Amino acid sequence: MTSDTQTHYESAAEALPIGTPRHHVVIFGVLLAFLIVAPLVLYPVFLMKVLCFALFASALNLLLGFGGLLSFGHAAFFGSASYVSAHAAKVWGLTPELAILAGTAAAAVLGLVIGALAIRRQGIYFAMVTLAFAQMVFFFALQAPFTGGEDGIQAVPRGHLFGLLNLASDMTLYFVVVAIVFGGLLAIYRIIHSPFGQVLKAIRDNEPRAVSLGYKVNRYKLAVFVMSATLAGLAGATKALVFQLASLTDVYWTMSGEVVLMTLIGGMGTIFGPLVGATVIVAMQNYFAGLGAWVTILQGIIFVVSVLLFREGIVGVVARWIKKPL
Amino acid sequence: MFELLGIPPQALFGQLLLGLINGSFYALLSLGLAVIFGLLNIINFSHGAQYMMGAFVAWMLMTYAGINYWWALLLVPIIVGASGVVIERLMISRLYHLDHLYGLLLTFGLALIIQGLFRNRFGVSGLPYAIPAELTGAQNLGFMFLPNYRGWVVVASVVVCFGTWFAIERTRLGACLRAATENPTLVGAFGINVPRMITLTYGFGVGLAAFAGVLAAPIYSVNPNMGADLIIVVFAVVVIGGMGSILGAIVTGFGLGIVEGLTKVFYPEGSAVVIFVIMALVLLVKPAGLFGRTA
Amino acid sequence: MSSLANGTDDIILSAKALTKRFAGFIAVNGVDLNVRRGSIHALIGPNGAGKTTCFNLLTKFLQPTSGAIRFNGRDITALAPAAITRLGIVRSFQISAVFPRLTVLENVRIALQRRRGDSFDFWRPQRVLSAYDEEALSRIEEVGLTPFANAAAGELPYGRKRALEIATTLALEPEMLLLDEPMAGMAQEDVARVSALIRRISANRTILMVEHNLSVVADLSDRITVLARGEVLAEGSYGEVSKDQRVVEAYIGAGHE
Amino acid sequence: QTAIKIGVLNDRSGTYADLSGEGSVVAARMAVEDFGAADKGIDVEIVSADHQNKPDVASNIARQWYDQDGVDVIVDVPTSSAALAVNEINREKGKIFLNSGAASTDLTGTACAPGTIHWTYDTYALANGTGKAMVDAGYKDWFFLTADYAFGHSLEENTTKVVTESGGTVVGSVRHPFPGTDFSSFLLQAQSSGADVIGLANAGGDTVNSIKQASEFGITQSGQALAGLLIFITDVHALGLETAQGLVLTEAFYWDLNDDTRAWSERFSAEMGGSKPTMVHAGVYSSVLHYLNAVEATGGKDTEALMAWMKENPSEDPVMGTGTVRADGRHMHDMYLFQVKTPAESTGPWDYYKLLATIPAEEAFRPLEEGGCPLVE
Amino acid sequence: MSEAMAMTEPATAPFLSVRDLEGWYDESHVLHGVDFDVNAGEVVTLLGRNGAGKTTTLRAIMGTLAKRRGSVRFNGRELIDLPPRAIARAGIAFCPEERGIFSSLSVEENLMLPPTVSQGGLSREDVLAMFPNLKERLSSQGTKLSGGEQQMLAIARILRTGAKFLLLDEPTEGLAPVIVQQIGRTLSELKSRGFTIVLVEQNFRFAASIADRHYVVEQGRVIDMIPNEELEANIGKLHAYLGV
Ligand SMILES: Nc1ncnc2c1ncn2[C@@H]1O[C@H](COP(=O)(O)OP(=O)(O)OP(=O)(O)O)[C@@H](O)[C@H]1O
Ligand SMILES: Nc1ncnc2c1ncn2[C@@H]1O[C@H](COP(=O)(O)OP(=O)(O)OP(=O)(O)O)[C@@H](O)[C@H]1O
Ligand SMILES: [Mg+2]
Ligand SMILES: [Mg+2]
Repeated sequence: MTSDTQTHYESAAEALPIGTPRHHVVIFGVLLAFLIVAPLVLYPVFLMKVLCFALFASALNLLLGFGGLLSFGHAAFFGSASYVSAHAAKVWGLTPELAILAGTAAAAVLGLVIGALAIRRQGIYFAMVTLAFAQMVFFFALQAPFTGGEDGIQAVPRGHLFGLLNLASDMTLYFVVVAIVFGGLLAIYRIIHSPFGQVLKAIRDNEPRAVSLGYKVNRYKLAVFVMSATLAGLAGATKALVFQLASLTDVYWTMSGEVVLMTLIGGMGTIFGPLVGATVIVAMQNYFAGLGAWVTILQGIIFVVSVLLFREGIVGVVARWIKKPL
Repeated sequence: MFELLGIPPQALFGQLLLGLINGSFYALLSLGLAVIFGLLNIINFSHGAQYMMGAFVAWMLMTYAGINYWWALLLVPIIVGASGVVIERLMISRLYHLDHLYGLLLTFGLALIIQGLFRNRFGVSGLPYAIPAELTGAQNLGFMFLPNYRGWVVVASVVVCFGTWFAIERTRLGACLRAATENPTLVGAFGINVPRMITLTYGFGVGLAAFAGVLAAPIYSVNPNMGADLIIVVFAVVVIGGMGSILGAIVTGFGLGIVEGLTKVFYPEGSAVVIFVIMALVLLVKPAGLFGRTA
Repeated sequence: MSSLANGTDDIILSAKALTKRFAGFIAVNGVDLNVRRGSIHALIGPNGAGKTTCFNLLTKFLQPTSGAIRFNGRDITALAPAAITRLGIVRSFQISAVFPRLTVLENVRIALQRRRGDSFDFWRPQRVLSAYDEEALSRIEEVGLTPFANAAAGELPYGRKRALEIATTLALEPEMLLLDEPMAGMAQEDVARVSALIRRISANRTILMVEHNLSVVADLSDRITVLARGEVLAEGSYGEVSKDQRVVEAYIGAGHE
Repeated sequence: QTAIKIGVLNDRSGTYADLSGEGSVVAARMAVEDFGAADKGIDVEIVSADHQNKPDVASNIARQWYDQDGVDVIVDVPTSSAALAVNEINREKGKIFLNSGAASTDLTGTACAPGTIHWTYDTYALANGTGKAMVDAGYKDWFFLTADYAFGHSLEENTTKVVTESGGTVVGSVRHPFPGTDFSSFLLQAQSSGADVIGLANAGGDTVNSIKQASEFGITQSGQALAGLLIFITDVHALGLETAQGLVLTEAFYWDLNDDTRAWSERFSAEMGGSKPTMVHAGVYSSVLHYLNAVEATGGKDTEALMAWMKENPSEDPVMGTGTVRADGRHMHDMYLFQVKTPAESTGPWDYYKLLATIPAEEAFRPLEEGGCPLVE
Repeated sequence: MSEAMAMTEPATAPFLSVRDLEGWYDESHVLHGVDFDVNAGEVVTLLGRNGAGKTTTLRAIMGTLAKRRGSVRFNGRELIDLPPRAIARAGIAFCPEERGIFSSLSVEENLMLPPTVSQGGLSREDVLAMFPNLKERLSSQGTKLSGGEQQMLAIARILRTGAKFLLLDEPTEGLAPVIVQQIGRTLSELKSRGFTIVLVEQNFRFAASIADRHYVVEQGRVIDMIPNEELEANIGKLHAYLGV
């Protein structure tokens, strides 16, 4: 340790004005470039699905990886936003951007209510409480008059962005989705690397110490819970427009489990992990769809293997190799 | 005829009794979860899948080996419990030094695997399992027609719940278990094999789930999804009762069965959510649950 | 108890009849404690005497069963832990309390952030925090951790973690510091360094500390309260209490004379 | 040389896997064989996928099939929500959708689409057949056990209408959570209502469990009848005759109707490990055959031309007999009212039904003007 | 040389021999190489200030300290890599500083909890005769006992097991003098019954009354050994060690 002293200091001096690490900028740039050319090669609807789930998983990761809170009921926010935006677009005839906004706002409000109750407990209790609340939301979605029961809300019009740009074409919609999701990811990146994010990390690391420094930790936890719910809602609302459908799948507890799986195999608490995780899982579901129940089994196996052997997730492992945070 | 809240009293008794029967399943399942949580500090998400395995193994014993219900009631918990022992040894035991959340995630994955395998092999339309001949028929209780088998479910569940409670609260083995939940290191330093005890406890908890599965086989269709939805409700029961409390699990299980039964009469649409609503209320007032100790 | 006559206006923190009852067990029983402004006050006593519990009560990590706590003349018995900190009482923990995955610099900055009140700004880049670097580095310098400013706190050796903890605590500029066994687990050379540090920072602060290392206690403290089985056994200067027969028996160890 | 790609989209692992699933693929393949596609220079490929009874999965697959994989026609699609989702994609992409598996009348009602044909059955036909027949048989007072979601509600509504129109009354109903496991409480309420018949406005596992528990609580033995409003032969098979006996139900097909159906079912069984085809399988066969005839006749894959041909010409096959396709996409054919045999009456496995009545097509299905299909105006 | 040592003369190696024992709590290094021996039938104390590492030494011997290194030979057998239960089965019993009375167990259950590891342990009746206070409280909840009674219970329950080698961590801590005297008598009686005892004590006046030898622990090392008979002569040195 003492022999490292000097090097520590020098790198310290160099890195003192903390900014965005250069390799993060590079990765975001490459990602954006990839997203721009990708639809030429890959099926844009598939890409949009990956993007929506990447945002959803990143939102969960904000809470789990950076807030240290495992929500097992995040489908509640994803799903309710998807219902609200579908309803707004179809029944109220709102333009897509307003419909998405409405869905996102609904998720935020729901996040505030559930969060206020759930953060009273920690650890597994928290997980179970969020799960149970999500189940209440599920029953609501099943029975509420406007959700269409198990049919869901179908034939949602994609509409015209700002009343102008027709989104019926997959390509046009694709770039709108890229803009939304990329914006969402940047927002998460900013939250993580903000003064608030620093406090969050501190609370996750050592909650009693944060309290002893005078932080009202519950407010921070609630804030990050609401942010995470809101972003999950943004993902759900966008997904509803892409697939023109809001359905019970979006609010069911397996969806909550799936998004945890994405985060886990990508790498909890890494910035790019959830993207990778979402890509892997969505691709798997897409290309192995013919295997029927084997998809579930495969997911289960991935869950078990990652818990037992790869707790750091794919990106976590890579980050360890290259010795840089990702 | 006088009525109670708009329902004839006989009908109400009938409904209370039915609630108690459902409560029997909640109690057995939440008891298993509470036992496992108490000693391993693991939320056993695969509990529902193991309940389903119980029903399936009973069906398989019957179909492939001609083993009847009564033997199944004895053998199935042992067989499924043994699978639990293997799971604990191979997987769960590697997680004790980690955050408890990993236990939840691992057992969640296991639940997916188990359910998927059974779905692949048996489909989901459900398999028939006949009520044992000794228990067919019903008793006319005046206010209702009680199938003998349902009566037996209540009796069996009360006996097993009480037996488990007795074994844990009143025997030497139970004393070791309780001591190990308080201070496993010291219990180990007395020469007791705590890891083996933990393994067997997991096996026992899983066995309880399987037992409930065998009890359920003749009345609900034997189906790979039978545990998946039930387990979420049982989680809520456990949260309401107070995690890890044996008595809490039993009392809350039966109690909520009755509450749910009454909801089915007065507001059937709400019967699926009533438990979650109660859970939210309980959490507001007593975050540690009705019987839980505040950490 | 002659020192009490010095006038109560000098008392920064006082506890009256402080009692904490756990299910069927009284951990702290009617403790009266008066800490004079600007002093280093030590709380000693056998294991399980209730020292840590007292700390928890004073900082409201535990709610007293009965009794009153006053700080600067104000009754703080009903306040929440975070509010206590905001009033200027900051504690350290018996088990080391740093944020292990943050760097040393970030650890200290977390404390500064709280004081400056921008910790809810989730829309601003982290870069704004570099405004604190100068002050943070000077705190780090004070405890001799400058070479480690960018190392993850979790990787520091034990003694340095304690030093970091003190630096973080000091960054809050507390009026009063509560240190729970600051020397526990420290190597001998660290003990000397941290002792010197405590003496240095005590210049314009009040310090209440729990410590088992009697030579440190003897060296640093102006006044000592001895707890035993939840009650105050004796109080006075080191010279006074170390001669108190009950203290010798209960704590320092009998067998001599 | 025309190349056709048929997508069989259904439940391959869930509740409806037995009544649709692989059997529908087999039925489609049999249709291709019987049509003699190879001899006629039409190259037919069949693909299949599992929609897990989820509308989102179904719409995803449909979209991808049309966009990427060059599928021309989607067949089967049980589960109303999934069928409606595919219907929308189909409308958007201007392709053909031959539904056999789903129940919702919306497919030929408010949601009807130019390229969609609803082939085999729907809730109206089932409710109508069973409801009317039961009332006519003297079961006048009804109590409904309804799954508490859109499908259950509409099934109850349809049946209520038929029952009251035929002179019966509805004395009550109770809505149970969906999916449910324990129905005893609701059954007890039904019992104490004193109704003659309990209408099961639910589906799949819920129906199976309700029937099982009704028998356990002695409800059928005590004289109340059960009417299954959506029940398939595979459900009866799972329940066993002991439990299911006496149940009255409506279907579009039964393997033991005539020599043709027996012969076809024999071939089907040979490929499916002995299980008999359901009406959904029959519908898939019949609809694919009609489609291929249209392809041959029009000589191309143009959706409009194909649809026009299919609606103009009657369908004709040994399995479902003759039928016509109505302007709203409803395939019109006779329906049958069956009663489940007692164990004593049955001669062996799959010998489950006795025919009570044949319901003529015009009576079985909802009149064109009542559906509110925008295509019709 | 004491009688006890004379008795074990034929055995060449000491009963327990600790060499280079190191131990950690997480990353903090607490034991830095502890060396000492205990002969059969002896009572040996570990003296030292608070935090010197006495408790940790006992934990390391017992195997309940997760991270440890060095050598602990007992009765000719190396224990350092064994789990606590195997060490207990080898015949070492441990009475922890915090007593470890289980609150969810009754006094009786607490007493009967440790399993028998070898023949020749005291019977339940012997134990209750030795601690008459416990006899009246058998059905109360363990932690409802007074501090002194809890300490008696903690000692009592390891006497039943048949282990003849006892590790007692501050058995007199926080106890009233009368009880301390009683425990002193109990320990003497145990010694006369052939038990070997390692005693951690703050109170060396008490220790002097029963021990054969004293080891002084400081900063995670044994820095000195003082035979009991030379205690008076070395009292000044000892005071310096203990900082009094
Ligand atoms: N949460 C609690 N519930 C029950 N008893 C408790 C609790 N916390 C502490 N105690 C008990 O209160 C007594 C005092 O504990 P405390 O931690 O204050 O001692 P201490 O003087 O700080 O000791 P040490 O020097 O070992 O740190 C102990 O007997 C302890 O077991
Ligand atoms: N659980 C623990 N985690 C971290 N450090 C610990 C722990 N227990 C003890 N320590 C530290 O290890 C060192 C040795 O402690 P130990 O308990 O062995 O001392 P001791 O000689 O028994 O003292 P005492 O007279 O207070 O009982 C002390 O510095 C103590 O603070
Ligand atoms: Mg303490
Ligand atoms: Mg000690």
